[in-house]
Amino acid sequence: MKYQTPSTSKEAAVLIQGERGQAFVLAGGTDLMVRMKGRFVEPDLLVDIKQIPAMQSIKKLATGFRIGAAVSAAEMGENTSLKKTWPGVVESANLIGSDQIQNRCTIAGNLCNASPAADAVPALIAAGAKVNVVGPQRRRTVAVEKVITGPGTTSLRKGEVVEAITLPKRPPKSGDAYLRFTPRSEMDIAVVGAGVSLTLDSNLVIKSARVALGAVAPTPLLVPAAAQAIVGTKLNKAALNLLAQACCAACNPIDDKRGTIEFRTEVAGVLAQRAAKMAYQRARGK
Amino acid sequence: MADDPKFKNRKFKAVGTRPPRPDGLDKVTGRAKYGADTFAPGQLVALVLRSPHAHAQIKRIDTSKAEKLKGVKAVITSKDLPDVTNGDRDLYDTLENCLARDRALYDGHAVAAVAAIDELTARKALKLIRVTYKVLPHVTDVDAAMKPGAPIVQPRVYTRGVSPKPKSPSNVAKVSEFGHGDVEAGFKAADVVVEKSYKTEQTHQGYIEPHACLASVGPDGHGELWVTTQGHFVYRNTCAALLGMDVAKLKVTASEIGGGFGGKTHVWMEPIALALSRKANRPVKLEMTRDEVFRSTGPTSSTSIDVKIGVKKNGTITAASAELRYQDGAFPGIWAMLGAMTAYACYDLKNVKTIGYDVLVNRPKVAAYRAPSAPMAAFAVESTINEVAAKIGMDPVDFRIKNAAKEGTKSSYGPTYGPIGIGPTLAAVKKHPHMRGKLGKNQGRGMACGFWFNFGGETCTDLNIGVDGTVTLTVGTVDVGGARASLSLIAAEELGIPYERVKCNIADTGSLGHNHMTDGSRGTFSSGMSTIFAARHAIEELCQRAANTWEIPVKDVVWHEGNAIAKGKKHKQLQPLSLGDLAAGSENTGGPIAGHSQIVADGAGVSFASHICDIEVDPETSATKVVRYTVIQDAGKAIHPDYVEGQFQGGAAQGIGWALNEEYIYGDDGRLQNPGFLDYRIPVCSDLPFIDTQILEIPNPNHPYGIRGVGETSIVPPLAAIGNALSDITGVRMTHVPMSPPRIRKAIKEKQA
Amino acid sequence: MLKVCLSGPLKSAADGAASVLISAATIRELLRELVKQYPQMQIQLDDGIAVSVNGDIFRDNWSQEIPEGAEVFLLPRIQGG
Amino acid sequence: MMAGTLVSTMINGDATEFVCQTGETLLEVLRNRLGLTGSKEGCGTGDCGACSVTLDGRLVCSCLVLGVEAQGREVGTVEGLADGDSLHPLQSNFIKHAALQCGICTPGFLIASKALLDRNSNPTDEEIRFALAGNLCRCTGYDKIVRAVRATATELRKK
Repeated sequence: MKYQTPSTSKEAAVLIQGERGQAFVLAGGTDLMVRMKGRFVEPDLLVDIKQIPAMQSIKKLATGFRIGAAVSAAEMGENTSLKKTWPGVVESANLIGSDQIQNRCTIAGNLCNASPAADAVPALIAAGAKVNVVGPQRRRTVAVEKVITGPGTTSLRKGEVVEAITLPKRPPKSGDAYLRFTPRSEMDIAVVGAGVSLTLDSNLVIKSARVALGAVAPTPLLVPAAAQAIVGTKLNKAALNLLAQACCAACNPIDDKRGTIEFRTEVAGVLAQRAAKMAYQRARGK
Repeated sequence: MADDPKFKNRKFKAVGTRPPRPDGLDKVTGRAKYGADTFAPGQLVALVLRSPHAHAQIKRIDTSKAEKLKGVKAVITSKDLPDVTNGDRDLYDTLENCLARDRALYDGHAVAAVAAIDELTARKALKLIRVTYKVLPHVTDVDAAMKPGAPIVQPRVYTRGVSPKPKSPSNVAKVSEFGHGDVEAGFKAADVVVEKSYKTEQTHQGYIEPHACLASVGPDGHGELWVTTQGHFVYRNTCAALLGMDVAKLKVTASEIGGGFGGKTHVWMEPIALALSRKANRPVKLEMTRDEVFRSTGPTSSTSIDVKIGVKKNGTITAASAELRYQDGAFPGIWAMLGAMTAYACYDLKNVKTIGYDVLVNRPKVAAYRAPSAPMAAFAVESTINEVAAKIGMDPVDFRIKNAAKEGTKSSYGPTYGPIGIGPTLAAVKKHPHMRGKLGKNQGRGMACGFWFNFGGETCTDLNIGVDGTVTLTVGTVDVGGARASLSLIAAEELGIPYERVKCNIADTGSLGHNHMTDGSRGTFSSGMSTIFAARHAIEELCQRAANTWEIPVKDVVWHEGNAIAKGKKHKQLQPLSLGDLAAGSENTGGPIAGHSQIVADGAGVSFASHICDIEVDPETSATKVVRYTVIQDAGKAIHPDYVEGQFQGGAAQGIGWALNEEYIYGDDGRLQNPGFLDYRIPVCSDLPFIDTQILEIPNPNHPYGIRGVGETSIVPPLAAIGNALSDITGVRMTHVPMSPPRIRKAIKEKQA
Repeated sequence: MLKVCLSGPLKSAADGAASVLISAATIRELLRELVKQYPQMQIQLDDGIAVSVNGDIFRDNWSQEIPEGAEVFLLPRIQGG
Repeated sequence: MMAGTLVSTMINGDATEFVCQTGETLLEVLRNRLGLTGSKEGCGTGDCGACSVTLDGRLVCSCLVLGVEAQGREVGTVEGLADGDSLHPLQSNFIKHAALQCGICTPGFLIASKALLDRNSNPTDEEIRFALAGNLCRCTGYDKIVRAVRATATELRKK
């Protein structure tokens, strides 16, 4: 197995494209190394992206935030500006694994691992995040919800590497939240995850919203019907009920070792309601 | 006198204090050496090839390509472990479990093994071994395995415990019936009869240290084994028997042990390491991965239990019965039998009957797990006890107190109890502030009782006095949780010297007589008793040396608080001789001074506990959180209270994990789906509250210090305590463990529907 | 004469008898006599056994004396964790 | 084919060089190549924390770090906790409060506890519990571990 530490994104992309065997990007490694340990993958090439300057930092830009692909979830939690603007996104990243995992794992890795249960992904989808992808020839930008195509598969082509994830500029009176259900208080994979991001008008009526769910379908879901249920409301009980109904209707989960169809479907509605309430309170500045 | 095991109600100086443990520094600095922490010159790395099938005939194993790979030094299959068990069924089962012979009996069953110069090469070699399987139908559920037409797991197993002897093989390996009186008459006399059925899923001990060993055997038949185990003497005997070695020529050293809880009482892969080493004539290191630990070592049974209890309106139980079906994995065990013996042990019953069915399935061979089989039976019985109490409108604690066993009660498994602690633990529950504590929103409270037998067994101990008067205590029971501190306290107590003057070592098998394992809560009970006797023998010798020094008859010498004292007025000019004085002069009074003890430590005292639990349940998601937990248990005598509390807390935590989230999940293909700590969910730090403890001391009359043993009972009550707390808050009786959020949710909805 | 109570699989080895009368002064004698009367019992003894004498359980010490009139229970040998 | 990679790193403050295969984890390097067996493998998948070390001061599972990634970086293990013959207060308090039984998880807990106290000198019990959630202990029920960490925090604040 070869191990390379390129210093630019393009170099990384070229290395991966040039590899005839199995090539993997190594960011935090918290998923990849587990798969290697279990011999589910046996890479011929690992491209460690942690020495690429463009991937190493969180930047606050006029257009929003740019989070480098090699930035750990812990670093996101330590960035007060990011945390203040996108508390739900940061919470979702900070729910991934233990402190030990937090210091290594990245949201780009969480996305590219393409698990239906990835914690950061519903929060990113709700936030309207975009992914900056670098290929050997060209760069492109793609909406985060377009990346995962199925369990373990993405729309990225061979040689394409995620360089950064961007979050849009936040209008005033905006808030987001992410909640997940796990049997234990820590260290579990989400049985259900729900992310909500919303913006209020001056009368505290929800002007726009995005709702996303995790672990209830082959891919994390954007649920426009759920957003519609609460837009134009002050999140009254009726709106919340419609939100839950829309979320439950969007669920297409499986029975597995982590949960049942019935349980996931019901709890998706509950968590979406709670996340919406949290996001709403945050948008009000509370 | 020296070997008198009777309790004498003595006053203690050292025993009952909390000094630092002697192995503490090594363990906080990373110096302590566990199973995987030792290396030998020229050692090879071994890996095991395991069956991916739940049940399959092994038609052919072709190892030729693997053998030819450069760097591979040995490849073995069952052909390299010939059957030398002389018809001993248990040994043969162990042999077959270590390395499959004609059939793979469960997902993870070892099929072949390699030893190579490094892990990379060993891994390549494993891939080159070709096994031709014919997949057979399998069964993993205990109830399914008992149904007619179920795939037969072991064609050589005919049901034992029934007459006449059956004519065809069966998955029911053993039927065990216990009890007394006439239950049918008892149920007729009852005002209320409650019948309930329960299921519990399979759990694993979940010790953090995977199995690991370093084996070294030469063509001359001599060998050494360094291994993490609860009983290196037992491992030695088993391994020697399976490999056809002389017991004396196999020296086994117990490493520090990273948790066992029963899982390291059986050999799993050590014979493979020894066989590889013998074939390669090189030392061989074999470590299991966590995946292998879950798939290929011995978890506890999954069960299916029916309980029936009849009661008078005044709260007297008139009859109680239970049918307990426990799976043993692919090899016969005694697990349902233990369930049947323990189920009603807490109660004083005129009419009681339990029947245990030990059932074979295509899962790993079941092993002991802390008070093996008792938690599941207690879950079923203690849940039903609450239901019965509710039916007659009686407080569940009062109901238990009314029916609790006491001294003179004929136990449900046979013998009459001596002084026991169930009544006192229940009285302590009544008085405990936890029972009066205010419950928060969405919180419920439950309590339950538990029983475990405890036992002793073969024990051998040396006590050697150094020239400076310090004492080396050499024991043969592995220290799993602080026993060296406790045993040093006992030696210090008996000799009348400070704790700091004693050093306790665990001997290898070449340095001490045979010792049974550290299991059955026997470590401190048995080695404690043996240490007392070894110390008393040393005192006899010390008195003789004092007599020699003083040139007086030994009958005039007594030992008192670390000194030899000459009795009587005629010797009043003789100053006491301390242990240090006598040690310094030993060269000229007869040479080295030592005490020795070789005993069967029988007469272990039965153990009871009562637990109280508060749980919070999210009304919308059924997420659970244990918010307060109290353990009350009879220790007999707490030698080192810190480590007694530690056992109480650890057992409770394991029981809480079992109750709420831990379970083996098998797919339809018969393969284990969650062989890792991510999805086999043992409690993490943020899942648990502080676990309060109350130690009761009802002395065991058969131990000089009154010790009963404390390791196991604490895992027995939590399943039912949590079930009862859940029932308190949700109004639903949970009958399937683990009581995970999806199961609670489902039960609540079914009740609402 | 001692009344020896049997349970579990031991009972079936004694043709279903809940107790048998045996003349014995020690556990060793007791076991010897039992096998003489019920040869099936040997399998159970090989599987492992414990003897309760007046409530005290003996697993290994077969030299233990049994007082006349004692309550004697033959139990299967158990395992612990 | 077997050519390894030479890695220069600092371990517990000492400049250290080793050669390893690219697929080897930092845990394997520490244990098998450098003889630092204080870090334990309980799972190999980042779920138990027994292999916890610090990498440039950050708490990580060494089973999820490649040996080659240690190039030019600083690694801290349990072997480097004590200062000469004086134990780190966490070490003394783990012994004093009987915060270990079998002890296999202890090195990982010590490293994780130190990482917590380095960034939060006065953690609440809940903060302690969540900070240690990545370290599994099967013996103690965590009770005495949390007490030992709390006692250490108090002791260190007094200094």
